[in-house]
Amino acid sequence: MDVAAEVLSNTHLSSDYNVLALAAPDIAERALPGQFVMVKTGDRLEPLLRRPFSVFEVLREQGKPIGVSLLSKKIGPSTHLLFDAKVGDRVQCLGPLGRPFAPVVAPDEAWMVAGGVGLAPFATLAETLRAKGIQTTLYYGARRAAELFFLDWFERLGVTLQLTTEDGSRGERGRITLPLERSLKARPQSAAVMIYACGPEPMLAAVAKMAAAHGRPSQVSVERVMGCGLGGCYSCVIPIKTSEGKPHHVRSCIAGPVFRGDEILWQ
Amino acid sequence: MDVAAEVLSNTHLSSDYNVLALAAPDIAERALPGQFVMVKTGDRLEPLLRRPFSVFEVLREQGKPIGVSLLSKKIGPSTHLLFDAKVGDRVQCLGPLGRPFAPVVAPDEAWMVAGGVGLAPFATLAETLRAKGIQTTLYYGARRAAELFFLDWFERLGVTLQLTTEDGSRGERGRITLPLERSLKARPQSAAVMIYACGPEPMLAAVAKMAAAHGRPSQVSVERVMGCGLGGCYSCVIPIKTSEGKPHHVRSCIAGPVFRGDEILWQ
Amino acid sequence: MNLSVRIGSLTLKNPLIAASGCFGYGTEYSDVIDIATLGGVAVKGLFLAEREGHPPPRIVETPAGMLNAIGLQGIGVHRFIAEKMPELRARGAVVIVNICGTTLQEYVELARILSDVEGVHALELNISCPNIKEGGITFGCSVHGTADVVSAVRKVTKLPVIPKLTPNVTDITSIARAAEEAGADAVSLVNTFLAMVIDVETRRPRLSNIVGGLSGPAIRPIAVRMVYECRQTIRIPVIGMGGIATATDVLEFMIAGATAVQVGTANFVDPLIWPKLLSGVERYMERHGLATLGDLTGSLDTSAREKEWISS
Amino acid sequence: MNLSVRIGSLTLKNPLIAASGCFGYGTEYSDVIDIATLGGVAVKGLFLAEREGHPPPRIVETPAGMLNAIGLQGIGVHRFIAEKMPELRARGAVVIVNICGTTLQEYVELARILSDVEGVHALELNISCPNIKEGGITFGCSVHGTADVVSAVRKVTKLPVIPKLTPNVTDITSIARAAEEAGADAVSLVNTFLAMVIDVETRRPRLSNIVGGLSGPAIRPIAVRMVYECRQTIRIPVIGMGGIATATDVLEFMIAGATAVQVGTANFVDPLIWPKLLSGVERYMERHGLATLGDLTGSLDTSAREKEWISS
Ligand SMILES: Cc1cc2nc3c(=O)[nH]c(=O)nc-3n(C[C@H](O)[C@H](O)[C@H](O)COP(=O)(O)OP(=O)(O)OC[C@H]3O[C@@H](n4cnc5c(N)ncnc54)[C@H](O)[C@@H]3O)c2cc1C
Ligand SMILES: Cc1cc2nc3c(=O)[nH]c(=O)nc-3n(C[C@H](O)[C@H](O)[C@H](O)COP(=O)(O)OP(=O)(O)OC[C@H]3O[C@@H](n4cnc5c(N)ncnc54)[C@H](O)[C@@H]3O)c2cc1C
Ligand SMILES: Cc1cc2nc3c(=O)[nH]c(=O)nc-3n(C[C@H](O)[C@H](O)[C@H](O)COP(=O)(O)O)c2cc1C
Ligand SMILES: Cc1cc2nc3c(=O)[nH]c(=O)nc-3n(C[C@H](O)[C@H](O)[C@H](O)COP(=O)(O)O)c2cc1C
Ligand code: FES
Ligand code: FES
Repeated sequence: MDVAAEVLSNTHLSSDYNVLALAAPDIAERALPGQFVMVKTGDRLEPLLRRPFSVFEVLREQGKPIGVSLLSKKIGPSTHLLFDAKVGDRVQCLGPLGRPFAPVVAPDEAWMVAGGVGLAPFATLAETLRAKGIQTTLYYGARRAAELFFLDWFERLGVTLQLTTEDGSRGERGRITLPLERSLKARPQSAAVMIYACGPEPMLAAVAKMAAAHGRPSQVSVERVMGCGLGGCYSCVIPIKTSEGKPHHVRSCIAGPVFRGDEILWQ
Repeated sequence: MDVAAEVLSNTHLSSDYNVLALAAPDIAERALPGQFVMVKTGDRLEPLLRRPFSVFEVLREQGKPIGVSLLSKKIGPSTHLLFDAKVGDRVQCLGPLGRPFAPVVAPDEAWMVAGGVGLAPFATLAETLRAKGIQTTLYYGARRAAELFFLDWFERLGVTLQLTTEDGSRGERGRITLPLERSLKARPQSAAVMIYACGPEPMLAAVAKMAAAHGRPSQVSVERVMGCGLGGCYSCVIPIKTSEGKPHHVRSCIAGPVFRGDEILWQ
Repeated sequence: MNLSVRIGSLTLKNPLIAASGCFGYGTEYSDVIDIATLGGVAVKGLFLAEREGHPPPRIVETPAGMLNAIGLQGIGVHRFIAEKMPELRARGAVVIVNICGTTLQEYVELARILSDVEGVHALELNISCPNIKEGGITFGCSVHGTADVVSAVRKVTKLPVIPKLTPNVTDITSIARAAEEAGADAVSLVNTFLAMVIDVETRRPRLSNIVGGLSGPAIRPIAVRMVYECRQTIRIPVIGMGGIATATDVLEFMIAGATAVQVGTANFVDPLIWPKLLSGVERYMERHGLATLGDLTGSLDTSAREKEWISS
Repeated sequence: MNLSVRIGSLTLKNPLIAASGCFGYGTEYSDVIDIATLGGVAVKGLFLAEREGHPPPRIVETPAGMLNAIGLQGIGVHRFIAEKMPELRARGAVVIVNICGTTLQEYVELARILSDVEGVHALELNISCPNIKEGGITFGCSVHGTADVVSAVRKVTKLPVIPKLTPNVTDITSIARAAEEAGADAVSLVNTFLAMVIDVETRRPRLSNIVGGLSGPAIRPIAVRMVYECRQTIRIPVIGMGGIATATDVLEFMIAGATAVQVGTANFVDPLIWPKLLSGVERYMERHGLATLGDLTGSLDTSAREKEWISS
């Protein structure tokens, strides 16, 4: 599904974060939490390749899906163009793609661990989980208070927040793995919990290992440089543990981006 | 003089012609009729190179020069960007460059021959000539009536118009060399006239030869693909007649773009 | 309109072939487009055995291009035949298998195995992968190496044999001629240009493999020149590629001398590019009153250019 | 900050050199910038005699690059010395003369003549111009040809001798090594890639010469790889070029192994680029606490890359 999606709005959250609302009913209708779209900004040769972006929100009008939004952080040419996009511009979106998060069933709890722009897939996941009445907590770490976004939105949804910032300007100072580890220690083994994580890979590795150490399952959404998003180029591979021990490279665009935390051979 | 000139206005004259007004006081102050600027549209790699554009108008506010305008015809990436430029955008302009037209002195007459977008250098030349009270005629040919621009403006300036269109929708049907030749034939040798020409090269060749045949001097502004506009790349050369007979390639960006019609060895 | 072209004994319904390594095994794209509408599908380079390839990062974008060092990760020829060919057959794809060997024997072995497989239409010999030492590049960079591989494979298969040439050589025409004389049915060119990108902040290569292969529009003018040179030198068909992203680019390669073309990088940018390229070529043929693509291939007019009235 | 670099006996105040053919004879730019602030000025390729070069069109833009076939139009060495050197001397430019010959003798003759000219700081041997047959490319494409030209010129001059290598070869390191062994003080690379562009509507080449040389950002990743390879192979300085358009690009070439760099195409896009490149390099040096450019050249770290917390 490749759509020349019209920009409905472009909200700047900070000097480098923005939320881009795109008209794409067909993608909106099919998108599941954790899936992504391959985005081509502009019809020029730079940037040449598409870039993967999680579906942040599914936009609805009188209940029916009309589009999706992207939460983008400026780091290079594509994200600059997304940041500068104007209402009415068109952005080419291919998707939804990839393996989504698998929601848990009550009474299991859900803990979502987000690092920076890794928040993106958790808005739709939270909606799905809360709709099923699942106890949901968001562990959310960023560089500073000004980069913790949509806190009220998650709270209104009934999501419990656990915040950290690297500079201590909001929530606990340090990385998000601190409060997560405390909670894991505190929680009785009898009470089941699924840990979802998205963010920089070292964070994902830490979370996955921590979850495993406490006997908890985890699902992590990995970020690999993707050339095609469809399984065609083999650029996006991640090493998976195998029975024979030696790692096996799987394409994170089609086998992922969501993996079981204990599947991945973390470097 | 390289200026990041702000777009003051962008007037679309047709589906492919536009006039772009640019804030560039220093260029405006120094620009002479027939000179050009090297324009870089956008900070991307495509288009990579600058493109040459004649100074169309020198813009003034209470008499003092504030900028220049370009008359552009859409044929490729740069002219597309110029056509789509928005007020407030910046366009990099290097100039003014090149050898200008040499104005005649009364009582000599001036006949300006323009083909299509070749009209560009004649607005400023006409102003200069009329200011010196010189009898000025504009021979102006285009594809169709809708592509004959600024006729009233030239008339208000006191310029006599001789128009042709290839489809006969305005003025005489055919090429501009038809009325020009008639006038040349009609004019008594005693009455001096300088012929200025700008347009496609085959037209320039025809005009130059016609002028020579009737013993009239001519000045033509040639259009060569230019890589630098400063004499650095030797891409813009045009063959000039030499005493030894064998042609010599001169750089039209610094030795031109204006040449004596009889200097050039027309292919 | 008839857009079919002949490559040796093989007739393609149109000249558009998915480039090897840029279209997975073909099956990855069967939900996106009808792969039977392509002239052919050159599947990802196959060795006899499975390979894990290079560690990531494996690609990086460059000005109007991209660098890759996948390292020919793949499932090996046996799993390919067992797991992919059935679907490719069922979907009616014209399968061109891109084979890679570390030894001459391996190419021969692969050719033998694939010759008996229903639905395999041609063999493209990858003697030009720049980013693994064993990837046959040692063969592809020399006239003798190329001749050896081609004639050895030629002996064991009736399938069209299409060596894929590397552009990283002083004189590609001598390699092309060697391939022709050794019995190749066609040559395909170009593979990628050996290149590298450095992250100046970390002072590390952007690819784990340090160097990789450059593809995309950036290389197109060099690839077009090589196709043109080969067209002047050999009689067998040239399959051209390197930076094709529009129908105009397809036409440029064909006018330079290509009988068919492959599209790689641009398929990543737009997996739905195929019908767009095809209709663009059709419109051009109509506009220029050309009956067959044969009238287009190699039709470059190198006589002195007369001037046009460009700005009127 | 000290940004000086040494090329043989020559010390440049900074590593930024205007690339030959992209800066006229230097004098064309003396109104635009202070040419004495450049590390050096490689003037347009000179033959003994005057040349008219190829008929226009001589350039065409390509994706992230340009093609040129100027054909080495020039005023010849004698007029250059008489008409250009006085101003270049007066302005304090560090002049590197790019010389081209059709025969070995012509290179020697040019070297002899220029060795006695005050203000000529080095000789760059153009044995790599792709778009004229006689342009020394015949020398530059072979190990022996390169060795012959370099050693012949070496014998007749005390000036630093800098052969300029073509990228249109299978193994540039063997050519670089031959140059070093023949007594070159440095090598500069790369010259342009032989390429072509076709106007599909007219089916004619876009250049009157049919083929031309590709330059600009498009070729940068290939050029960087070649600089890196040569750095691994030879001991003499490498002067790197090919698509440099920003300070980051300058740094990329130096980290790959360049002692100095040349900028060609980008000077057309922005003739005021020089101070921008210089300050960019200075800021980088400060940020990374580097004292001299020597600490930068060849500092590529090829050890395994650890992951960064990229999106946080
Ligand atoms: C499945 C998936 C979902 C994603 N969702 C989002 C999202 O919702 N919001 C968002 O802002 N970003 C997201 N990303 C990351 C996003 O794809 C990159 O930020 C984007 O490609 C940057 O493109 P650019 O042209 O701006 O910068 P580039 O120049 O392409 O990249 C800038 C720098 O970041 C590095 N980089 C680029 N992409 C990645 C990557 N995927 N992983 C690690 N390093 C990378 C590059 O190597 C380069 O050093 C996602 C990535 C994946 C794989
Ligand atoms: C001194 C001078 C003054 C000019 N003044 C004007 C002006 O006032 N208004 C205006 O619209 N145009 C003017 N031109 C022409 C203008 O430079 C081209 O239209 C422009 O470069 C096209 O750029 P592009 O990127 O839009 O198209 P490109 O893709 O660069 O060009 C499109 C096609 O036109 C051809 N072409 C490009 N430039 C030229 C040229 N200069 N001569 C002949 N063929 C060319 C190309 O080869 C190509 O086939 C002038 C040219 C010169 C040399
Ligand atoms: C990611 C990637 C993987 C590739 N893998 C192969 C391969 O396995 N075998 C092969 O012969 N060529 C391979 N190539 C080269 C392409 O088939 C093609 O020759 C090259 O990319 C130039 O075409 P393009 O510019 O259209 O991409 C690969 C190219 C890319 C970008
Ligand atoms: C218009 C033009 C003319 C050139 N003329 C010469 C020349 O006379 N001698 C030479 O050695 N290289 C010449 N070159 C090659 C450049 O010096 C340089 O090697 C090449 O352009 C790559 O650098 P760039 O990408 O920064 O332009 C020329 C390049 C261009 C674009
Ligand atoms: S991004 Fe191409 S295979 Fe995953
Ligand atoms: S445009 Fe470069 S020399 Fe004239």
